[in-house]
Amino acid sequence: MEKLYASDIVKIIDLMAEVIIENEVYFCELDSAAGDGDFGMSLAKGFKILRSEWAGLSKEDTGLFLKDCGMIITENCGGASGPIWGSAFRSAGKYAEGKTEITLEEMSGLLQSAVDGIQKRGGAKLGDKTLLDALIPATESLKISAKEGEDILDAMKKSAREAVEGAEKTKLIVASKGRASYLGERSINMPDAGATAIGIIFTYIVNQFKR
Amino acid sequence: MEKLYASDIVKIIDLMAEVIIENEVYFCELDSAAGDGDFGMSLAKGFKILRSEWAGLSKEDTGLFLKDCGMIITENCGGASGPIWGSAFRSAGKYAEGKTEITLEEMSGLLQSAVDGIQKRGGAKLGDKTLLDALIPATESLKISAKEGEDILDAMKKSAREAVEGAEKTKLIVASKGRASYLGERSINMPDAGATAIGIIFTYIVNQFKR
Amino acid sequence: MKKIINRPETVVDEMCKGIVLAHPELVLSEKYKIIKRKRLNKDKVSLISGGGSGHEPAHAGYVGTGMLDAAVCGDVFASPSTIQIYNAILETRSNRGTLLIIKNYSGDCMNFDAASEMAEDEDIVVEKVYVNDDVAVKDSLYTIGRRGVAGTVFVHKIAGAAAEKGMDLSQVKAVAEKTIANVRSIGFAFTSCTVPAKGTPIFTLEEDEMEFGVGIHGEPGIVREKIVPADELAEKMVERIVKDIPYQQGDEVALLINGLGASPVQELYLLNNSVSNAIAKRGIKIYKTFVGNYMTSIDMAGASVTLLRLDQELKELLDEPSDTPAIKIW
Amino acid sequence: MKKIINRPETVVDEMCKGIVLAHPELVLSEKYKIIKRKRLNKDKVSLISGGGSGHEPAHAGYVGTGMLDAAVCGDVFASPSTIQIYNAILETRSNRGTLLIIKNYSGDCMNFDAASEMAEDEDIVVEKVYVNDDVAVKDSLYTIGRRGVAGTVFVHKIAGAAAEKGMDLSQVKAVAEKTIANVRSIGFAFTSCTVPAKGTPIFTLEEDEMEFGVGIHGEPGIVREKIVPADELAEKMVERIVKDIPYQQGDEVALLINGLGASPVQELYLLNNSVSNAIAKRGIKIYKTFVGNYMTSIDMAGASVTLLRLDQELKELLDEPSDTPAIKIW
Ligand SMILES: Nc1ncnc2c1ncn2[C@@H]1O[C@H](COP(=O)(O)OP(=O)(O)O)[C@@H](O)[C@H]1O
Ligand SMILES: Nc1ncnc2c1ncn2[C@@H]1O[C@H](COP(=O)(O)OP(=O)(O)O)[C@@H](O)[C@H]1O
Ligand SMILES: [Mg+2]
Ligand SMILES: [Mg+2]
Ligand SMILES: [Mg+2]
Ligand SMILES: [Mg+2]
Repeated sequence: MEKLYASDIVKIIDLMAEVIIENEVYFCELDSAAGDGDFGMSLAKGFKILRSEWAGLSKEDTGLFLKDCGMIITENCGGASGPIWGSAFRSAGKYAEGKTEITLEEMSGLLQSAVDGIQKRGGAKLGDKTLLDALIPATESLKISAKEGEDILDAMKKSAREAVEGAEKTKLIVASKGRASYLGERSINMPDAGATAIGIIFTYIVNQFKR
Repeated sequence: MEKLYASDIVKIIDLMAEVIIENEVYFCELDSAAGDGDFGMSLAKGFKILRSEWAGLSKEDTGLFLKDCGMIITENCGGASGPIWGSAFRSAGKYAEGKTEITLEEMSGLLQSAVDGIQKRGGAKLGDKTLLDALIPATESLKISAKEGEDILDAMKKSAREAVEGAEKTKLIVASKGRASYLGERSINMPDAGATAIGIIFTYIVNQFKR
Repeated sequence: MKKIINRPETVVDEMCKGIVLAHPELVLSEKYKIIKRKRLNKDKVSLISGGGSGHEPAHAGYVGTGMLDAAVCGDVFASPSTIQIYNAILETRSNRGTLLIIKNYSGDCMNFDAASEMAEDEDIVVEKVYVNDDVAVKDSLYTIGRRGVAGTVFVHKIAGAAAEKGMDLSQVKAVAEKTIANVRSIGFAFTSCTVPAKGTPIFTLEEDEMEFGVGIHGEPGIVREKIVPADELAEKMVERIVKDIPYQQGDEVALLINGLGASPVQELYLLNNSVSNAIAKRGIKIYKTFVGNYMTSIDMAGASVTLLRLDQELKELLDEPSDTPAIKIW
Repeated sequence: MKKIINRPETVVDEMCKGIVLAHPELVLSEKYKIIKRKRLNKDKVSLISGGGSGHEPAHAGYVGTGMLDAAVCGDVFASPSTIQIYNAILETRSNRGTLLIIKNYSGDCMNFDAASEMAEDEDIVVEKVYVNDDVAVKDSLYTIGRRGVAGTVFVHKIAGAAAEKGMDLSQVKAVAEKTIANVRSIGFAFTSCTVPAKGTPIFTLEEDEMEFGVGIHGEPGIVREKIVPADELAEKMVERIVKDIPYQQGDEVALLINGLGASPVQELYLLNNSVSNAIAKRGIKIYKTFVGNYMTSIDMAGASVTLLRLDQELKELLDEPSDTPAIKIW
């Protein structure tokens, strides 16, 4: 596959909502180990509303679509997840403004914009034991694949594996952002909930995505 | 044995304090089934203080001795037990005023006075599922033994058995006095804590008493 | 048992000290565990309440301007002794007589009665009222009668206001009795409480069970049943209460949603929403609402609902200022 | 999970309704879960706080004369959204600007910050303070820093008094920051709390264990250890607090003994006795004490201790009248 059309992106976000809603309880459990146990709920809440407003979203312009998603997520996701996921979507939406199809290179740029949005809002960086520890490696992987001219689906698969690995590595980090940071040394051996979720979401998308 | 001397009565009350203090937790458990679980504590509290003030009590005049005990119990036993046991002792003390020895007949009169004191204070009668359901049969038994001219120790043993049986029978009664009364029908099959305690105390005394 | 204590034996003493440390307008008579106002007014009727400890903030939390003059603290769930109560009467003696507000339990009644007899021997005029607001208990000639629970707080408030306004002992007693005649409560428990000296719960409930009609001493309730949602629970409770005294459309009530100790404020406010709806549905108007831990059962999870039917006089007295640790109105 | 609720999804909505039903001087904007004063004063600085629900009576319980103008209620333990906070700023807009009192959590900071940016686009002057009183958390350059816990209540009280007195936004912000600089807290838990949506406790402790240094969201504490008696616990906590900012002999403090939700009033007063002794031992004077459930963690058993070091200005502002559901001073 060479490109993703606007309808593919819509499909991907739909899969994303699906896996987030399905994993509401599990994501809460992940957040219980070192956080306050509400991550799944906070995240699912926004994506449930996203789905209920699905019909009314403009789906031709990928940029507009992602921005609209971002607004709904900002308004409805609770906790840290609202601003984090909301700014990711809005920032990605800005990047994709006017686009109706996306190359692999643009895909990596889109993810990079999401990362930038998150960092602008939350001030975290790689190694702070946040979802960035999954999202950044996944983005870097896409960039490399783009340079090497790989197939977009293969690249996405690699990227998802990097996300899972990045999440896995958060076990070794002492958290410094988010609620897990209050645990200090005790946060070691517990993966970050947000990063783990990114791994699960990306994996689900690449496994389920069909044009 | 024909008579109990003042020193015997002192010995008996000492044994009584002993068994009450030893059974503090058990008496609380008895009260848990249908009451509020504090009976052992309330009762033991007064008898512990009685023991700590033991040396200062006048032990020649049985009446004075029992009255003094009654004052300490009234002041220091918590809950319903303070006024009930306190008035029992004070009433018995009044009956025994000036006495330095006690016949079996007087013994039954003394217990009857205790019963009267309790009824005056608390308004309960036989069958209300209170300690009177053990104390009244025990008193009646002493009266019969006195009429038949039995040995005082034998009579006390019989009386203790009556107390135990009376307590046992409280299982069948729906409580109407004290906290167990709030249970209504549900108080059936649970013996009354106070009555059971009387049975245990009397049995302990007759088994341990030696001049 | 997990409790913030040192030793079970010293719980009540240390708690009493903690209360007067937090509320310097109150003072503790350590020997008799009497918590009373620092500044007593000899020219008003003195009001004394008390009972076993474990119901905090009751009763010390209601000592202060517009409510009680003294609270006598017994051991946990055990009536204070006759001597303690007698001394409270002496220490708060006024020129206008003393009213004892007693929760209707055999232990409390016996001790307060005996204490008032002793005080009368000293020529102190003492009157007594017995609060018996718990509709869970069948009131019959053959039992000691209903027990006093959270409704007692309204008696403290209204009698306190009457006394503060300078009413006579007989008048204060009359409004207290009017309050008692119009106040009804019912409670439920999700867990038992644990008496410190015993160290284990008084009863055990399954994960999906509650005790309905529970008292404030861990006495089991009238029936053990499955937990129901808040709205249904509210319906059940309000129904029991309004069945007990006749209500007319438009009647006004004061409502008390009382936590039994371990139920969080969040749930109490949620319950208030359910109960308020159940009351409104019956055409009864809520004049004033209190939500919080007012008459607890140590660390019991659960709550009680109290309705006080109001007339003009009761409304006015309820609105009078009060400045106590647990109720502040001005 | 045993809770007085209907369904986990509606807990916060129904609770908010229950709050305004009990306190008719407050009003609820249902869509954005904003609880605000019915009568707003356009000529004072507006004060807004809020955060996740589950800390009741915080923060809605501090809305009223002398404290906040509005509280924004998020879901249980989840910051309210940017849009909710933005609307609270709009709804309480005054001629003197708005101060946001934010507990220092990444979610809260991000949402309040974003909301204030949106409000500034509408030419509303917004200032922000971040409360970070929990000494359990190491404050370092590499972490988000300390979290805000029960000390927030003092910030509400003091900034609220300053605003009510007519101070400027910059002055109100300054006293709020002075309060933050002088307030320190530490807490412990005997049990975890249970978030309604999750239905099971966040962590599990053995019968003889506690979490020391716990936060107010079920975040585990700094160390899990054996339960110790109240006096020892008080020593540990006071020691941690006074080690954190230098105290001089004779310094005066306001003390808050805060229940985390399921610890009974009895134990909180007992703890107050232990803590007061530990403070007195260090030559520090207690100017005023608060004991109760002020900033809870749903149904967690445990408590926190907060000390606010006072100067003359803070004392005066602390003593100013306030008429809110949870703090009444006059
Ligand atoms: N500053 C931050 N930047 C990026 N991600 C963050 C930041 N803070 C927290 N997160 C992510 O958010 C997740 C927690 O989200 P959530 O549970 O909704 O928030 P909260 O901490 O408010 O309960 C964490 O696992 C982490 O991956
Ligand atoms: N009115 C009464 N007359 C006689 N005995 C009573 C009466 N009420 C209660 N009792 C006895 O007291 C016992 C309970 O004592 P205790 O637990 O100290 O009192 P409380 O009910 O105040 O907790 C009961 O088991 C019963 O035997
Ligand atoms: Mg979380
Ligand atoms: Mg008892
Ligand atoms: Mg008792
Ligand atoms: Mg959260």
